[in-house]
Amino acid sequence: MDFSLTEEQRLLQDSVERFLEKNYSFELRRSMVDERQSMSEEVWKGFASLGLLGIPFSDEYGGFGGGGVETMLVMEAIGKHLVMEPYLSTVVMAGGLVDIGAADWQKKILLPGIVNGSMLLAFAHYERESRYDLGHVGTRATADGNNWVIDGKKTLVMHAPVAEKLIVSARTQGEAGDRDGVTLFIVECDEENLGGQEYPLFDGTRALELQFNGVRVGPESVIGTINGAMPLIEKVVDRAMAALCAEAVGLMGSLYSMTLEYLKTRQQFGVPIGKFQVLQHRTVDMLINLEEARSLSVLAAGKVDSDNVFERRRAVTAAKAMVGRAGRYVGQEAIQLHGGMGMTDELPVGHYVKRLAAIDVLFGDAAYQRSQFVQLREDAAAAEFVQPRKAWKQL
Amino acid sequence: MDFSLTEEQRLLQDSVERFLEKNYSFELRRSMVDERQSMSEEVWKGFASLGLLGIPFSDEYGGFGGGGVETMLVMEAIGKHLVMEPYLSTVVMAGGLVDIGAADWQKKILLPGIVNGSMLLAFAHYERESRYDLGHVGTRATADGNNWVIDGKKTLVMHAPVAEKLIVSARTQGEAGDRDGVTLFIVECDEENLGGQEYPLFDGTRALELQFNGVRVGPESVIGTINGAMPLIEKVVDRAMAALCAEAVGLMGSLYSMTLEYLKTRQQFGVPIGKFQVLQHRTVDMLINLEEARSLSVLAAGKVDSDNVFERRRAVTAAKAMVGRAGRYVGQEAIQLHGGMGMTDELPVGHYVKRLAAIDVLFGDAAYQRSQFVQLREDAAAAEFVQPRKAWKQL
Amino acid sequence: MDLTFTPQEVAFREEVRAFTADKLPGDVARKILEHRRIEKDDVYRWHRALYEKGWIAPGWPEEYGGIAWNSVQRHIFDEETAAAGAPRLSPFGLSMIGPVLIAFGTDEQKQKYLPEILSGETWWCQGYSEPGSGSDLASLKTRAERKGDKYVVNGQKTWNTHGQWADMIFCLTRTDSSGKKQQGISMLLIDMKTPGIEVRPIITLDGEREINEVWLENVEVSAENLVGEEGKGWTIAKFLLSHERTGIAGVGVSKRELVYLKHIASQEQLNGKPLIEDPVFRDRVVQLEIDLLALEMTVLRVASAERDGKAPGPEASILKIRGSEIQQALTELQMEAIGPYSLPYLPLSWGENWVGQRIGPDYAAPLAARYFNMRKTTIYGGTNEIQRNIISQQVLGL
Amino acid sequence: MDLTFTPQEVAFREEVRAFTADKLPGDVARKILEHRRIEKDDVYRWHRALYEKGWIAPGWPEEYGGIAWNSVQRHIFDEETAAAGAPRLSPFGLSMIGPVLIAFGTDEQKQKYLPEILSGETWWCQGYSEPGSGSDLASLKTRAERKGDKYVVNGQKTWNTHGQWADMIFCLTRTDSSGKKQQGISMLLIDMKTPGIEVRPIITLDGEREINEVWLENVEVSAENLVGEEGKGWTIAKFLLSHERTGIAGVGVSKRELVYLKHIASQEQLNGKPLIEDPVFRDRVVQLEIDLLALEMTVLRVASAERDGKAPGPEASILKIRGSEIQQALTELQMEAIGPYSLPYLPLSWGENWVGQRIGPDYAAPLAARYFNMRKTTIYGGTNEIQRNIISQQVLGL
Repeated sequence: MDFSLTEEQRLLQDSVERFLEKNYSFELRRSMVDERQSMSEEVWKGFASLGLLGIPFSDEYGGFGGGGVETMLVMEAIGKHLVMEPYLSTVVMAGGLVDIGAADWQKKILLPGIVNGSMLLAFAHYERESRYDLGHVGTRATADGNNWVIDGKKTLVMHAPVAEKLIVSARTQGEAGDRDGVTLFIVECDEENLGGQEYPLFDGTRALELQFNGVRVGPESVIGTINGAMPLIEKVVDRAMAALCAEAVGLMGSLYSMTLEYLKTRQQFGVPIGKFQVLQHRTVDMLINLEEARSLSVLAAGKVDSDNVFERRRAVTAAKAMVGRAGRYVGQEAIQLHGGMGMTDELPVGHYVKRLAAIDVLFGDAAYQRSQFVQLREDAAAAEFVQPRKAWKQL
Repeated sequence: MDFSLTEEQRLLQDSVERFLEKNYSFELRRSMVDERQSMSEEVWKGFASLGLLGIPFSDEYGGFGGGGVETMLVMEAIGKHLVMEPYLSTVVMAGGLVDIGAADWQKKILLPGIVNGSMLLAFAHYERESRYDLGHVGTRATADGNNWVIDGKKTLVMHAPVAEKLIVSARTQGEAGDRDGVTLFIVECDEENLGGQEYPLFDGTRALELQFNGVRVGPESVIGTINGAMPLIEKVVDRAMAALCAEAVGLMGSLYSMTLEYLKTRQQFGVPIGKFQVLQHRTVDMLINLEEARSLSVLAAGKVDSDNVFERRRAVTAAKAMVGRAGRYVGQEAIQLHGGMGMTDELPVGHYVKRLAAIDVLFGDAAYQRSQFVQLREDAAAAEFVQPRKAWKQL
Repeated sequence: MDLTFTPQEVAFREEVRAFTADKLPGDVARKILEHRRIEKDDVYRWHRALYEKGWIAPGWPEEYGGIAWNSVQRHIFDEETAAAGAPRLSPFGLSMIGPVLIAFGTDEQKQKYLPEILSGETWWCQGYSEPGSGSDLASLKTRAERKGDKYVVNGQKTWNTHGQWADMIFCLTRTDSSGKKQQGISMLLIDMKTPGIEVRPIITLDGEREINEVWLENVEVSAENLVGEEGKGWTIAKFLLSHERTGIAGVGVSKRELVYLKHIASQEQLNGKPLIEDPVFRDRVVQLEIDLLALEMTVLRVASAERDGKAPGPEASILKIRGSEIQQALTELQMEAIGPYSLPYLPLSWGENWVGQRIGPDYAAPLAARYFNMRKTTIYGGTNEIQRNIISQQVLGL
Repeated sequence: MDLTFTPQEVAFREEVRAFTADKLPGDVARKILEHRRIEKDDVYRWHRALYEKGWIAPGWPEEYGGIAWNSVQRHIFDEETAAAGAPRLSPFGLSMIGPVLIAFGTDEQKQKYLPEILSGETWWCQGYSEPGSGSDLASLKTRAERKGDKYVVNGQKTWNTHGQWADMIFCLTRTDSSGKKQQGISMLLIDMKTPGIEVRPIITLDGEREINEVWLENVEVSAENLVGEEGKGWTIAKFLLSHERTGIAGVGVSKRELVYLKHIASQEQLNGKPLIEDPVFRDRVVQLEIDLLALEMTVLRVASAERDGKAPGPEASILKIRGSEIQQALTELQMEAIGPYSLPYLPLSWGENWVGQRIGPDYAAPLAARYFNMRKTTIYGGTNEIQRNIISQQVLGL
């Protein structure tokens, strides 16, 4: 049991932090949102030169060979500075699917481009009726000789407006909701039979609604095994959730610091408002929530690469549930303690709060995660759940 | 819509309050608990002479002809002074069953004794497996000619140690859990085939476990219609719940006052602790909880006599759920704000808190009441529950 | 005690309901019910309908054009109109400066301003808070210097709601800074078109413009526009703030939003069943419904006491606290109910004339923005922290 | 970073588990697991078992009989022994006065007292709080007057835990009242059998005797029993309070209680199904389980930092706050789980030798009393309000 970072990890943490401190101001972000941009090419280049885009991949493909902890360090910094770059979509999710699921020859084509920043990808998975159910895939891929023809709609595809390629989940067997029968395909965004509508999310992230009208792809487009994509998707979504938890910890940390600073400077009734005991105790509770979220974010980062599915899912769902609850508390209190100023678009506070709220929704809110936390216990350890460690009755 | 009390109600309120102020000290109560007493004969006589024991009954039987509001006024005072007398068991529950369900000739025998204080009754209903389900009656009454033979066990029969007679629910048809098939019998406590074990509850109330080993009663012992007692029981339990809500408001009011007084007198760091803003705000939240509970207690009192079952149950379950939540908040905060002193048996605080905790459990805790609140909506107004007042889609 | 409505009250409810069904413009109701963007004209049309009916000023004495409804009637009116989707009337004329002028104004001021407040011809806004004076309002710094028969005003006001719609502003200014901060405050009535006034929008975190900064630079105001005595403005300010509380619990609106929440939760699916049937979600809805029922009963208790002649006291602070908390909880649950479709942010789609596609169900679009916007309710009108201070001092005596 | 336990840690856990299975008396474990009443001898037997193994004082330097476990090992030890039902050791000797004597005591004091603390021959209690000095401890008034080579002590201490079991008390006294209240405080070690000491029980709201008042009337104490310098007791008192925090999060105990909660909820029936399958109840259990997991990870983070040489800081206050809140929430849910059978109050049935009938299920009897008793956790050891003040000042700098 060791929570300390390796020297290499500490260097990574420092270099991301220094880079963002210098190159990613709130004003830059604001102007990107105003100009409907998903990202900054310059920042992305910087990420590439720092090696961040290769974090999860092996050095064979130019990667860093990192895992959950390295991703956590990057994502926490991304949260701290409210960075909008498509790191989650391209590196963690699409890159992760390729890294875990693709054949070697596919990796050789795709990963180096991700690592050097020249290739952006997005993961098109959720559909209108999915809510948070990962298995609810209705989009169909029909075999036509060696080829596949994809028909259906995908929703809320984050960062897709800047992507060159998509990884798309489609049903090659069974019905929407079945765990089996889902296959992943890689699809070029400039496909003729692919329609889309672009829009922003409330946190500024840009997304697409996608319509596949008989998009034809070859057999080389399949990632992983046919009909067997679900375990792969679940694993990568767990990585994404752990990454979002780390981002949320970064966001909460900034909100906590901003609020503390505000309490020390804002004067009312002749004193800094931080002198009022009620505001002190509530700021303490912000800190406690932050530390609780951090503890479970660390746990998720440490367990997300585990081969033990029970352990992995338990850590990730617990962390995401905690981040949902704690994030809401910290966000709401940050606004309240800033008073009217907290309500303005001008201050960063509200923007951090919006990103936190978006994170709660992504891949399932706190209540959903708690239901999954139970589910997995029932699936994996029914006996342990209802039986005490001691056989109480006999004592 | 009128919340003001009538002149008669105000006089009732004043007279109970004055009587208890003078005759019911915390020390008297403590000595009763220490001496394993359920009640004080003197106080009960006083109740009789004030007319309190006849509140719900018509003047034909010497009663006051009152309803939910009058009962609320008495019960709130009972709560305020932490009175242990068997008012709920004898007057509200057993008396209520007789009042609503019994034949005239039975009322003439039973009610005057209740009203003048000479007759004490208890209601034996719950059983080991009931939890909070009123319909879970497994005790059986078997017909034997004109007579009935009762077999089974009853649990947590409050105030039964001082009762002369019991009203007992027994199954004359069907299986435990069926709504139909329950009948009420009146049984003398000195029946030979009736065994019991006496014990206190944590709030000092004394109760019995009862065992009916073939208790034989005549046809004149039946209260109300055979097999059809459930609506009657439900109505009287709703009265009991509304009464307990009023008692809880009295208890919370006293806890609030004691805490406020303590904050004004207890000195630490050279000032009364009431000068600390955190304690101020938490006391405000105690007051808010008290007022919310009071509002719904008033609603329950106003609706408990309604013929509209939906309206009645909605008000009573809402009030009981609120009293559970608010009572827990007020009780826990009262202890916390009293610090170590709040943990002692010496101060009344803890005793008030224990009675509040007992009230939460009686007839179903807050979570159970909320589930009933939904249930009744589903039963009575399924359409209204899921349909908005406006047909939103069409707009 | 009788918790049923009297026949007169039932009849009054019917009358309000019939009137509202007849006169509330359908497009306005639709905007309110679906949380779409509201324009001044939307509020104005409803204002005019009430004015023409003679129902515009239930809080005013009849001699000034008010109508003598008791507080239970006002509750019924609020509930019925809110349920039908009536917009909130602008409170600055009707609930704030109107009652102030009736109590403190000169005859000339009354004659000049009151009729146009009633008719809606003159639209008011408020100039209270300043960047440095929020909870500590009395520390305000906007100066008004007397020069002959005029005041010259310099300073900056903030948290000015809908100043872009207003013709007039009532403004707290400092005419004397020598004494205690509560002294030397004076209230002036200022035409928004006076040279030197600039209204600058403050965009809130939902991306909307509801509030403004108002900058005043050498703004000349006739001394006739002083309300009450010079230097006695703090008394007037406090009088006004106590009037601001009417209907502050927002029970009518919250009841409407609770129904809407259930509507949404009956449409959304979780695990193949309507979300409203999910026991955990439903339990939270029921908790909120019970809280709202308690708030409504508390409002009615206070209203009933007021009708019987008791002055509204600091319990208004309790109504403000719980009312705002419940409003926020409703927006939270609405947002949770729609799940991922709270994410798309298409503000144009909340306005009129939107012809584009929506992302997700129709009702989803404005709910996240509304959630963010409603965070204001625990801040404005005296933060909930200030409300708790008030109760602590005035009720608890701590 | 590696969140799996090292092979050494796993081996250590196995060793602790095997030892506990072997040496923890079964009747004691049963009392703890079922929340029955604990006597001094129950604690003493476990104390002796650890003493004989050499595991009694992991916080002490090895030269004084301690054992050099790092903080992760201590966490493992706490978790394993708690899960098995080990009683909490008396902290007054091992965690409080022992470390104080090691840091501040004379050689004579160390030689005299430390060995008997380790062996359990001498049992200690504390004399800190007074009726007028709770959160404001430094305002204490118990006087100690120097007369020759003795002090004469007069005053009253309260919230004295298990003084009825103790041989010795360490007592904060005032030897000088001329300066600031933090000055002039001195710590004395007093034999509980000294004439003039009276221990009066304080019955708590669960009806049990766990705490006492200690009255001191002309109690004569040898000046040799002064710890450190006269008048410097406040420094020692603060040192001691910081040591009191070890294991304050109570993770091991809470994990055991969570399992017990699930056990109860799997036995109790609601609507014909085990209560644990009720989605609403289960959601609350899961919330608590996640909170506890977060607390455990926070403890391990702090422990890991301590092992790496960082001093324990004010984050101990966070552990105290959340640890106590979670302990209370567990008792609440346990009490709720048993429904109406929380009501019967039969304290005799929690003791040994009860042969009577129980009311309701076996596990029900002590749960309500435990719920009431555990309200103390947010009060003792510095109330949670004081903890928040500490964090506010020392971490937040407000």
